Amino acid sequence: MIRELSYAEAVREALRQEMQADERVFILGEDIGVYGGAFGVTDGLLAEFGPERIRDTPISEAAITGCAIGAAVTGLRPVLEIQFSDFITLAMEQLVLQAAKLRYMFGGKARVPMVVRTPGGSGTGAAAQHSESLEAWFAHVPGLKVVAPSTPADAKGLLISSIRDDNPVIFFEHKLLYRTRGPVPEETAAIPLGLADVKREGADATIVATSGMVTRALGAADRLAQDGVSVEVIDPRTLRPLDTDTILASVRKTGRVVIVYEAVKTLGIGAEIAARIAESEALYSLQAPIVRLGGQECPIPYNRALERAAVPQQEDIVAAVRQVLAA
Amino acid sequence: MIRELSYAEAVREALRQEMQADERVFILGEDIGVYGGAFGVTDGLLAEFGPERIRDTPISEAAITGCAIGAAVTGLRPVLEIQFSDFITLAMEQLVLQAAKLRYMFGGKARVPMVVRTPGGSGTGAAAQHSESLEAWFAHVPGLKVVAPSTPADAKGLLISSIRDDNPVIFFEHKLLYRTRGPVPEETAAIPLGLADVKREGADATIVATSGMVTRALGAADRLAQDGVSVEVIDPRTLRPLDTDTILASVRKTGRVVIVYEAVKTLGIGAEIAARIAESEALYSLQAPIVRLGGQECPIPYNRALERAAVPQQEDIVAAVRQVLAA
Amino acid sequence: MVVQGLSTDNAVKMLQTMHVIRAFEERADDLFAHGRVHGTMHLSAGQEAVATGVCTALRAGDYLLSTHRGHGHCIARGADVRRMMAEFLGKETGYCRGRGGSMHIADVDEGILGANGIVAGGLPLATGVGLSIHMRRGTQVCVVFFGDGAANEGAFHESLNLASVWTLPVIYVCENNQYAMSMPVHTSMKIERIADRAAAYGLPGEQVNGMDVLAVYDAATRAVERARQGGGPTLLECLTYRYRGHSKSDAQRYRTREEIETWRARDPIVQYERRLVADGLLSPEDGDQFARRAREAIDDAVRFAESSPEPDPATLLDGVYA
Amino acid sequence: MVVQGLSTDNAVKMLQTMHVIRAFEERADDLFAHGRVHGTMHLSAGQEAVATGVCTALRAGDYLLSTHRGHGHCIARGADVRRMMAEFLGKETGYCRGRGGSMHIADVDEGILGANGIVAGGLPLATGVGLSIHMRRGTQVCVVFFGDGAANEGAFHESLNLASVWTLPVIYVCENNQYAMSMPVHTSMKIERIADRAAAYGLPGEQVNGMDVLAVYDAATRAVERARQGGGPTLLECLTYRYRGHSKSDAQRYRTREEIETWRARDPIVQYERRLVADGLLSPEDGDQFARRAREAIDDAVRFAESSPEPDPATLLDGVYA
Ligand SMILES: Cc1ncc(C[n+]2csc(CCOP(=O)(O)OP(=O)(O)O)c2C)c(N)n1
Ligand SMILES: Cc1ncc(C[n+]2csc(CCOP(=O)(O)OP(=O)(O)O)c2C)c(N)n1
Ligand SMILES: [Mg+2]
Ligand SMILES: [Mg+2]
Repeated sequence: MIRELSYAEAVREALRQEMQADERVFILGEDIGVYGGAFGVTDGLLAEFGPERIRDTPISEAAITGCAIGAAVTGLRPVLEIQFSDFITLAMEQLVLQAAKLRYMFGGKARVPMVVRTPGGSGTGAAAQHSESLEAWFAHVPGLKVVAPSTPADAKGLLISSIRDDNPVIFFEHKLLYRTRGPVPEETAAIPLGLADVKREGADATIVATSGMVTRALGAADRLAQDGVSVEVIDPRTLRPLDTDTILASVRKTGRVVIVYEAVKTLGIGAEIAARIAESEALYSLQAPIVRLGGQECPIPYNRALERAAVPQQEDIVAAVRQVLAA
Repeated sequence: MIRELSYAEAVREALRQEMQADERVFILGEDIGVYGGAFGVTDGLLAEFGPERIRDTPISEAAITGCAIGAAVTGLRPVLEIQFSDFITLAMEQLVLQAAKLRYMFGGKARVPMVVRTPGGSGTGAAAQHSESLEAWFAHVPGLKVVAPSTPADAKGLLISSIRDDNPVIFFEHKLLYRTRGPVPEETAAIPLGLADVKREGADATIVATSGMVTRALGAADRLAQDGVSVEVIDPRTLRPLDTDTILASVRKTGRVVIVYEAVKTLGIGAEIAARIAESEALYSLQAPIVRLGGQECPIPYNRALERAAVPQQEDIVAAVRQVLAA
Repeated sequence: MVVQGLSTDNAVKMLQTMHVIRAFEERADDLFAHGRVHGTMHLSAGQEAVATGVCTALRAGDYLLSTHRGHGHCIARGADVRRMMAEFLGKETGYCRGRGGSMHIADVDEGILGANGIVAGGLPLATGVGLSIHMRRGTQVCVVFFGDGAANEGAFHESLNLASVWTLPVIYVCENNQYAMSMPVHTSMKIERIADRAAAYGLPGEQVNGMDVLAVYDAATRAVERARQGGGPTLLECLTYRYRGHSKSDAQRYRTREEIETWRARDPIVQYERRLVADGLLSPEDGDQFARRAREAIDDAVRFAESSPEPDPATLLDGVYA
Repeated sequence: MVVQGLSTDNAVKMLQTMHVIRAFEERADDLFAHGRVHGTMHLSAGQEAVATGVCTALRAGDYLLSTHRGHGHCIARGADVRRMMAEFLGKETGYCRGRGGSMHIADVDEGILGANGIVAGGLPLATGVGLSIHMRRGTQVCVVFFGDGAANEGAFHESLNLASVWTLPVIYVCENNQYAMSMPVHTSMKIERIADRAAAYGLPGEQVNGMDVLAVYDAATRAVERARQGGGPTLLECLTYRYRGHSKSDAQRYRTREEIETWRARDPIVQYERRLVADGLLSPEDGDQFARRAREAIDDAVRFAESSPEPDPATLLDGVYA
């Protein structure tokens, strides 16, 4: 039987194996060395690879992002850790105006093989400036790829692909997932970017869920199964490019859709998913209006009960599926 | 008859009148003084109000944004000009983690009455780093308001409301609109934020268009009228909060929708508009899949023909309306 | 009067304040260890002299912006420890109605414009507060605290430059506690004194012993005075040390026990207490009593916080917009 | 040999290069005035000595990052004026296949990693290039140009600090042309010499006369040598002046005609030509001939560009992803 790893361990294993296999790969970021990263993801890598390739940086998010880009353009394959995804707000110019556009602006010339790994999401009581889910911003930017794994196996396989990709990839990890465990292959099996995964097959309704919401969606599906409702759960895994086909196929089958994501509802990834359904022929299969469950229209509050109320919970998903079934 | 102003003049008149009426209002930004702003919008204001209230800044987008926030929190009403909306990427942390969230994080205490005026859009041959349409990012952020006027009258009336609003407002002007002319009331008539405007009534199809696309949509409607097609054109004007009711009412009436925006199609404002239709009862009125016309999935290229091909043109809109009518 | 301009009252009050800060931080640690806190925290034990010395140099109406490690700043500026503790525990009676937590404590009415979760995030805001005072021809000043790590952020550079060219009444107080999380300050920059960065903006910079509350008070008073008189901003670097780990979980593999002990031997509270006793302003028993009273005040604050109501989830959307 | 290490060939070539830059800029202006350009441009006439002096100090394999005002940098680094002109006119034969235009000319294969439309946007990238050289134990160096205005961006601060702590082979060349668009440098910062900012990062800073190509060459050579030997980064400030407006439309209300004339009297090309003649390296006729040949080369470039095909709109999405 396949051994189990935590999500954090799976990320670390991908990093380690890619670094062993390709000396161009290196990691930079704040407190990733002796500290092992704010969430312990890079723990032990300093000892194995030394301070040149596990490179602690001063607190300078814009410049360290630029460092990754400059290194990537000249032949290395940096993996940058941004300690909390909120802090990526300090590197938007470098990521969006430089990394994403260099190749295009130069007439298709440069390559920017870099990965930005960064933990997103709420649930740890870290409040409004440490709990953002910003993936939709990046999914809006041509030139970038955006990945958001929900399981340890996906984390490993998708990170391997991201590191091997010749484009800038923003790789969103989720704080609440770091300690979740699951089977992870030992070998370096890449999972291709751009492919959604059907996490559970079902016939009555489709839930499209991302990142931390996938577990809750599966929990909701279990709960609904007790009442004889068969729910299909799809995890896009890559948000740019988005695997529309897999989603539409499921919609055509079930005719009922709930989209669940943690980011603020308005213009979160669910907006795009709903729009792609509504502009396709799958529209004709819909038996009920689409339901989007996104984060509430507020910053993430500190208090635990408020924080919980700010993002979709399993019971909200159950209720939403009942709603689309009732229509 | 009401006198005509250009869009740039309308913006300037709103600034001047609000500065005359309220001494707490001041402007800061790069080259807004003796230069008059990169697009000439603040021309003449230095002479009238002096260098304290028309405050030229060094090139430090993050800090000047922070300056606006700090001044707003302590009782002033700053209007910040960011020279090209692309450069707002350097101020995301201050705008999104500070301005948008301060009040909430402080338990509903501080007020942040500030406006960020900034020109967006392509069409001037300024290439990929000076042609972004980034409004969707901000419309994703609770705590901010987002405005994007398409006519001189809207520019004036909405800017007045934005300056009087006690929240941070991101006010997107469009470079190609600056020289367009239209009737503008002389008095300081505020147009409330959050209200869409039906720019043209029609019965057969609805076009929802924003900013620079409104003119093209109206042009398309004219063209289609020659063939007896009656098109309704709706300009949301405010993107956060978004006036969903006006849009849904039109959809219920026409059953056919084209959404036109210049920003990259994926996760541009049209994604949210399509999603709101698809999750409402208006879904049942749809006679055809929604068509979104957004910017192509690429950075804005320099060459004029490529640049034109990168964003929706009037003929694309005409074709899209024909498509929803044919379905 | 132990230094120029310091009243005996204030001299004694500074010691009391430092005790309250220490007691708050120790109790916070304790509450955390007992699983009573959902969230994170950054403790300032060891750094009390900086907060206390600087804030004693301020007067009513002045503004203050703080950091993620901000409990001490707020206490020294006169914040109510009950409402602070309630905020720490996420209660409706907290300064932010439980919305902000440790990293966002603010008392807007009293000019405490918030702790800040973003390293260097407060510097641009403070610069704007300075601009606002300047434009209103006010006589207030604005103090902003930040760490040694923050001095490598672009926001530091842009803010100090702006404050300099506009001659704004802002005092930029760098708490150089030797580390940014795990990174030693000498690894994060190749200069000896952060205060020297002031020269890059044409403004005065001064480095002081941040374990000596009188030295801090003295330097801060001069900087505040200069700012109030229209002399513009100052960069004040205070050399200090944090006793605890960076935040809730920190194995502290980046420093040695000996190093910690060396700094603890220079404890700002112990040192200052000795000094006051030596100067005859205090009896040795007074010091113990201050410590006890401080702990009692914190006990009371915890009782208040724990007996306070939780926010009602129905109010989730309160305060997003004005 | 007019300065240490400069061959006669290179001494003469520098003059030719400056003539080509001047001719390019004048023709660009002209094309623009005649409505032949859709887009914007930033001309570097007056600043030729900086680009030329710095780039002459480089060797094959070295990297260069440029700015919005980048034509001169590319020409001095050996870029083909035909492909540059084609890019300026948005043609398929341009360096960027017409996708980039004036602000994004790049020759990645030759280490010209692009002009940059973002003020100070190239500094973090250059720092990364330096890191890459450093990690690969390379002997190349990286030069990045930026303006006086750019020195107030956070990216300047963060980049120089990083390059310093990691001892990276990067030469940060500040072209202080006295203005950032309309803002005079003494209004944007309260220090006399931008080079002095180097001290904030513990690295060498030097200010040179940017109208004197030999002075620039000399200082750049020393900085390049230091970087190549593992001595780390340098901040090199070159005092210079742009003759034209900031970009396509600029009423230049922020400066006087007299000021422009004063600087023009120190024209880098005229001065250097005199010097070479005085040193006997050149006859007075040679200079005129260089100017004429430069104009001819640009004529040829314009012909090439104008006769080149437009990009095919069907290729719009080419090159978004690798
Ligand atoms: C922009 C940003 N980057 C990183 C962090 C994570 N972080 C929080 S505190 C800290 C260390 C800050 O060091 P310093 O400025 O010296 O303050 P200290 O913690 O020592 O008081 C880090 C890296 C953050 N909160 N914000
Ligand atoms: C981040 C950013 N802010 C503003 C601008 C607009 N802008 C372009 S060039 C320029 C002036 C730059 O001044 P300086 O750095 O001195 O270079 P110079 O133009 O004098 O060569 C400005 C404000 C920009 N391109 N990028
Ligand atoms: Mg520190
Ligand atoms: Mg300049």
